[in-house]
Parts: sequence; C-alpha cells; structure tokens
Amino acid sequence: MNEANFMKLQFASKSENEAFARVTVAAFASQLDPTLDELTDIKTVVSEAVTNAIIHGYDNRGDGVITISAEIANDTLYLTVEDQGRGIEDLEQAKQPLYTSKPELERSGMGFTIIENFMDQLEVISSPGKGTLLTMSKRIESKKALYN
Amino acid sequence: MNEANFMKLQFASKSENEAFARVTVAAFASQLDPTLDELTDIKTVVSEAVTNAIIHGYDNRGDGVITISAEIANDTLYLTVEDQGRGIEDLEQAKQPLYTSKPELERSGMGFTIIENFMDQLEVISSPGKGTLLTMSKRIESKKALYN
Amino acid sequence: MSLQIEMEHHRKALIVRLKGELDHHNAHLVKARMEEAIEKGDSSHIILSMKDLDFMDSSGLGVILGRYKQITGKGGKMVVCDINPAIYRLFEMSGFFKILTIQDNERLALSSLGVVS
Amino acid sequence: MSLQIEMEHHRKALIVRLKGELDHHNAHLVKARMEEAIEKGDSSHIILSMKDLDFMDSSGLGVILGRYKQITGKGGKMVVCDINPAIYRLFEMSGFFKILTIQDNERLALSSLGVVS
Ligand SMILES: Nc1ncnc2c1ncn2[C@@H]1O[C@H](COP(=O)(O)OP(=O)(O)O)[C@@H](O)[C@H]1O
Ligand SMILES: Nc1ncnc2c1ncn2[C@@H]1O[C@H](COP(=O)(O)OP(=O)(O)O)[C@@H](O)[C@H]1O
Repeated sequence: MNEANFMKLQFASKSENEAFARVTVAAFASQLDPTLDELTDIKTVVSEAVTNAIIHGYDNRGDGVITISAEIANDTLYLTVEDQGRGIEDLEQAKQPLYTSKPELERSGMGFTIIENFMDQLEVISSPGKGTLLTMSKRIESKKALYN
Repeated sequence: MNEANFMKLQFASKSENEAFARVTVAAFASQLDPTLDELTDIKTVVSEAVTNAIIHGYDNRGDGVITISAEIANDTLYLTVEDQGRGIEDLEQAKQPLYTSKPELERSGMGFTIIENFMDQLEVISSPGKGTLLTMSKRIESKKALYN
Repeated sequence: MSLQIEMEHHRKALIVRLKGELDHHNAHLVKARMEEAIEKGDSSHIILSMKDLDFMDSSGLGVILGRYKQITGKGGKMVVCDINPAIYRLFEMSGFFKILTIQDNERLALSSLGVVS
Repeated sequence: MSLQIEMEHHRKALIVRLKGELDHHNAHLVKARMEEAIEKGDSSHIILSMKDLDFMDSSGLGVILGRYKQITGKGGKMVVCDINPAIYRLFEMSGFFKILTIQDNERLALSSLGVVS
C-alpha cells in the first residue's frame, strides 16, 4: 500500500452522480484505512465540490463533464475536482462563509468553508468562461501505521 | 433517469483496485435499480475483466492503466474495459471455457465464459502488443419500470 | 444512497424524520414536501429528526435554513434532534446553533416545545 | 471489501471458513494459508465453508481447484458447503460439481465425510 496508487473519474454533470462520486472516492480512499470520521469528511468534500460544479459551473445543465482525480501517496490522499464551466469571477468573495451567488436555490454558501475545514489543503484555480479546478489533500492517520 | 448518463474511470493496474472497480461500477449501475442478483453479475464481470487486464494484459505490473467506461441508456448498461497491455494472440482459444495461458498462477480459465454468461452481449477487440478492449451490455429489468 | 422523508403531526408540531442521504440531488424533495406540510397543515412548530440520516452536506444546511425561515416567519419554532457528530460539525461551522434549538431526541424536542401529550 | 480466513481442525477434517470477498487480490492468501495447513496438518479432508463469503469470482474457482488437486493428491476429499446462489452459478458454469461434493452446511459436510464426533 506504500506505492502510489491513482484513479481518475469522469462523469456527466447530473445530480444523480453526486452520490456516485462520493461512493467512488470513498471506496478508493478506503485503501488508506481511514476512520469512519475521515471517510465522512472525504465524502462531504466530494459532495460539495461536485455539487458546485453541477450547480454553479454548469448552471444545472446535465451535459457538462466533471473530472475527479485521486492519488494515494504514503499516507496522503490527493484529490482534484474539475469542471469546464462558467468559472469564478471573484474567488475571495466565493470563499467567504455563507456567501452564495444563488440564494434563490437555497444554497447555504458553506461549500468552500466545509472543504477548507475538512481537508488539510485547498487550492482553487478558476478562469471565468473556462472552468474551475480544486486541488486538495488530506493526510490520513492510518490505523495500519501502527503495525507496519 | 431516462436521459443517458455516463462515467469513465481510469486507474493503476494494481490488484487492490479490483474491488474498487467493482464497487464503482456497481454504484453507477445502481441508478438502473437492478436486483441484487443483477448487481452481483455486474460486479463479477468487472472483476473478471479488470483482473484479466492486470494479470494477462500487464503481466502483474502495477504501472499500467485500465480504463472502464459505463453508460446507462434507457434500461441498458453499456460497459467497456480496456488495457494497453500485451493483447490476445488467439481470441477463439482465449474464449474457450477452462482455457488459460497462466495455469501456473492457478487461473481457472473461466473469465470469458463468465462474462459471456452474465452479460447480454460481449465483443472483444485485441491486438497483440497493443491491448485489449471488451465492449459489453446488459439490459436491466428495472423494477422502476413497473411504476413509471 | 437515497432519501426517505417521514412526516407525522403531533399536536402543534410537525415531526419530520429524514432517513438516508441528504444532498443537492434530493434537497428539493425535502423542500417541496416540508413546504407543503407547513403551508397546509396547522402545525406551529417543526421537529426535524436526523436519527437515521447517514449523510448530509451543505445542500442540507440550505434546505433546513429555508424551512427555519418559513416556520419562524409564521411565528413558529424549529427544533432539530438526534444529530450525529458529523452533521453536528456542519451545524457548528455554519453558526446554525445561534438560531436553531437542538435536542437529544424527539421526546425532549417535543417537551421543549411544550407539546408533549 | 477484504477477506478473512478462519481455520479449524475437526478430527480428520480441516474446516476453512472464508468471509468477505475472494478475488485475485487475495486469492494468494487463501492459497498460502491452506497449502500450509494441508501440508503441515494431519487432516485428510477439507471442508470449505462459504457461509459468509459475499463475493467470489473466477480467481476463487482457481484457488479452490488448486486445493482440490492438492488434497485429492494426498488421497483426501474436499466438500464445499453453504454456497450462495451467485457462487453456485459459478460452480455450475465451470463443471465443478462433477468433481466437488457440496453440502448445505458444515454439519452435513462433516457427516458426509464420516468424521462427526
Ligand atoms: N465550480 C464552480 N463554478 C463556478 N462557480 C463556483 C464553483 N464553485 C463555487 N462557485 C462560486 O462560489 C460560491 C460559493 O460556493 P460555496 O461556498 O460552495 O457555496 P454555495 O454552493 O452554497 O453557493 C458559489 O455560490 C458560486 O458563486
Ligand atoms: N486483457 C487481456 N490481455 C491479454 N490476454 C488476455 C486478456 N484477457 C484474457 N486474456 C487471455 O485469455 C485467456 C482466457 O481468459 P479467461 O477466460 O479470463 O481465463 P483466465 O483469466 O483464468 O486465464 C487468458 O488466459 C489470457 O491468455
């Protein structure tokens, strides 16, 4: 389990794929033997990022493509979530807790805050009209480390 | 759920990804609301195809890439599993029940037979030195059809 | 990976039990079902039970906040109960505890609203 | 998604209980553990219990066939029990029932070998 392992997943920007994306990343990350809490954090983060790509990136159209990549290197999960959607104009504003550009959809504006809290690291690269790329990482305090 | 949905998954040719690939395709296919038996068939088929790519395609080296694509259109799951590995010289022989080129690894030679039995359709395209592509489909007798 | 919504009227309270996973894909269902029940019913208060809610993300926060505004707009209260630690953290992060009352379980939620039979 | 292997010696029989998922990734573990037990132990027969085996593919067939050859090579027998319908179909497809004896459960497997205490 110490050699790097990777996966890349692409899927249609449909809301029924939110659960699918969570399950897939969790199944991959489970190779690091995370705690249930850590696994829930990862699922939540994937859900936030994929939901944002669908709602904000592709304005709820189902014909976009979302790409997730995950890599396991030593005890760390590296994760990216990418869309080729509308992009973010003002990144600083977007990251503010409770800020949302779509209050009419009952968005809470907490997505970025949750991602930042649940991951060790978050980097956002976005260009208006081109898309958004989130790069994240989280160290898993592997239970296996005790025995190896 | 009637609009086409798709996903594409790529991952390292490591045996720990066999279970991951099964779970992922099963999670995607579950949108068709299959029976547990149908889901087991799909998991088994993915396991066979991915295992073959790892063992035969890439000779158990972990540095190859395996690509799975899945599409749901109406009540049918379309599935491809692809490797860029050694390819198959004699396809007719390979498909024979109990034939295996690696008896020393205790292979049963039943992989292709199982895939053919569990899917409605199987097509294999393979070129020695280039790789192997399996294209399959399976109609799911959706339980939902009763209500829609 | 799906969500079930169970509703029960208990005196002046509408008890809503969410089971499964609440995300953007099904948040509109929760919104629609609860909105209707709040408008049509004669419940003054809402008790939201999360005992069997295995997963929730910020789309859940949004729909809860929306119903909070709806019921308080009519002069009612909202109490949330049986929150698991993961969902607790989401509430905490978003400052929800400043506005929402939480209780350990339905019974305590009912008695906090003074509607125990 | 992992496999557990439980072994118990019962008179002249080695009972092997597989739990979880048996695939290519862990088939070599089953091979190694059983091979060792067959070589070192003084069991004449093997009972393979699949009661808690949730998943198996053709890699499982291979490792079972391998142990079948090993134990019959020493003059013993192999009985498989508690097979779920999915695994039953794999056995059927591969003609395993021509060589393997199957029984509903461990007790019947033991008595079929004449080793019930
Ligand atoms: N993938 C994306 N594409 C375009 N805009 C985005 C994307 N992700 C986030 N945003 C912008 O950032 C804002 C804040 O996002 P977030 O904190 O997740 O809150 P919410 O999704 O509830 O609006 C969004 O309202 C949106 O304007
Ligand atoms: N992806 C692949 N790349 C190269 N050869 C393959 C591939 N898949 C199958 N084969 C060949 O076909 C044979 C039969 O495959 P299969 O029926 O799955 O049995 P087994 O995997 O037990 O050998 C293999 O032994 C191998 O020679």
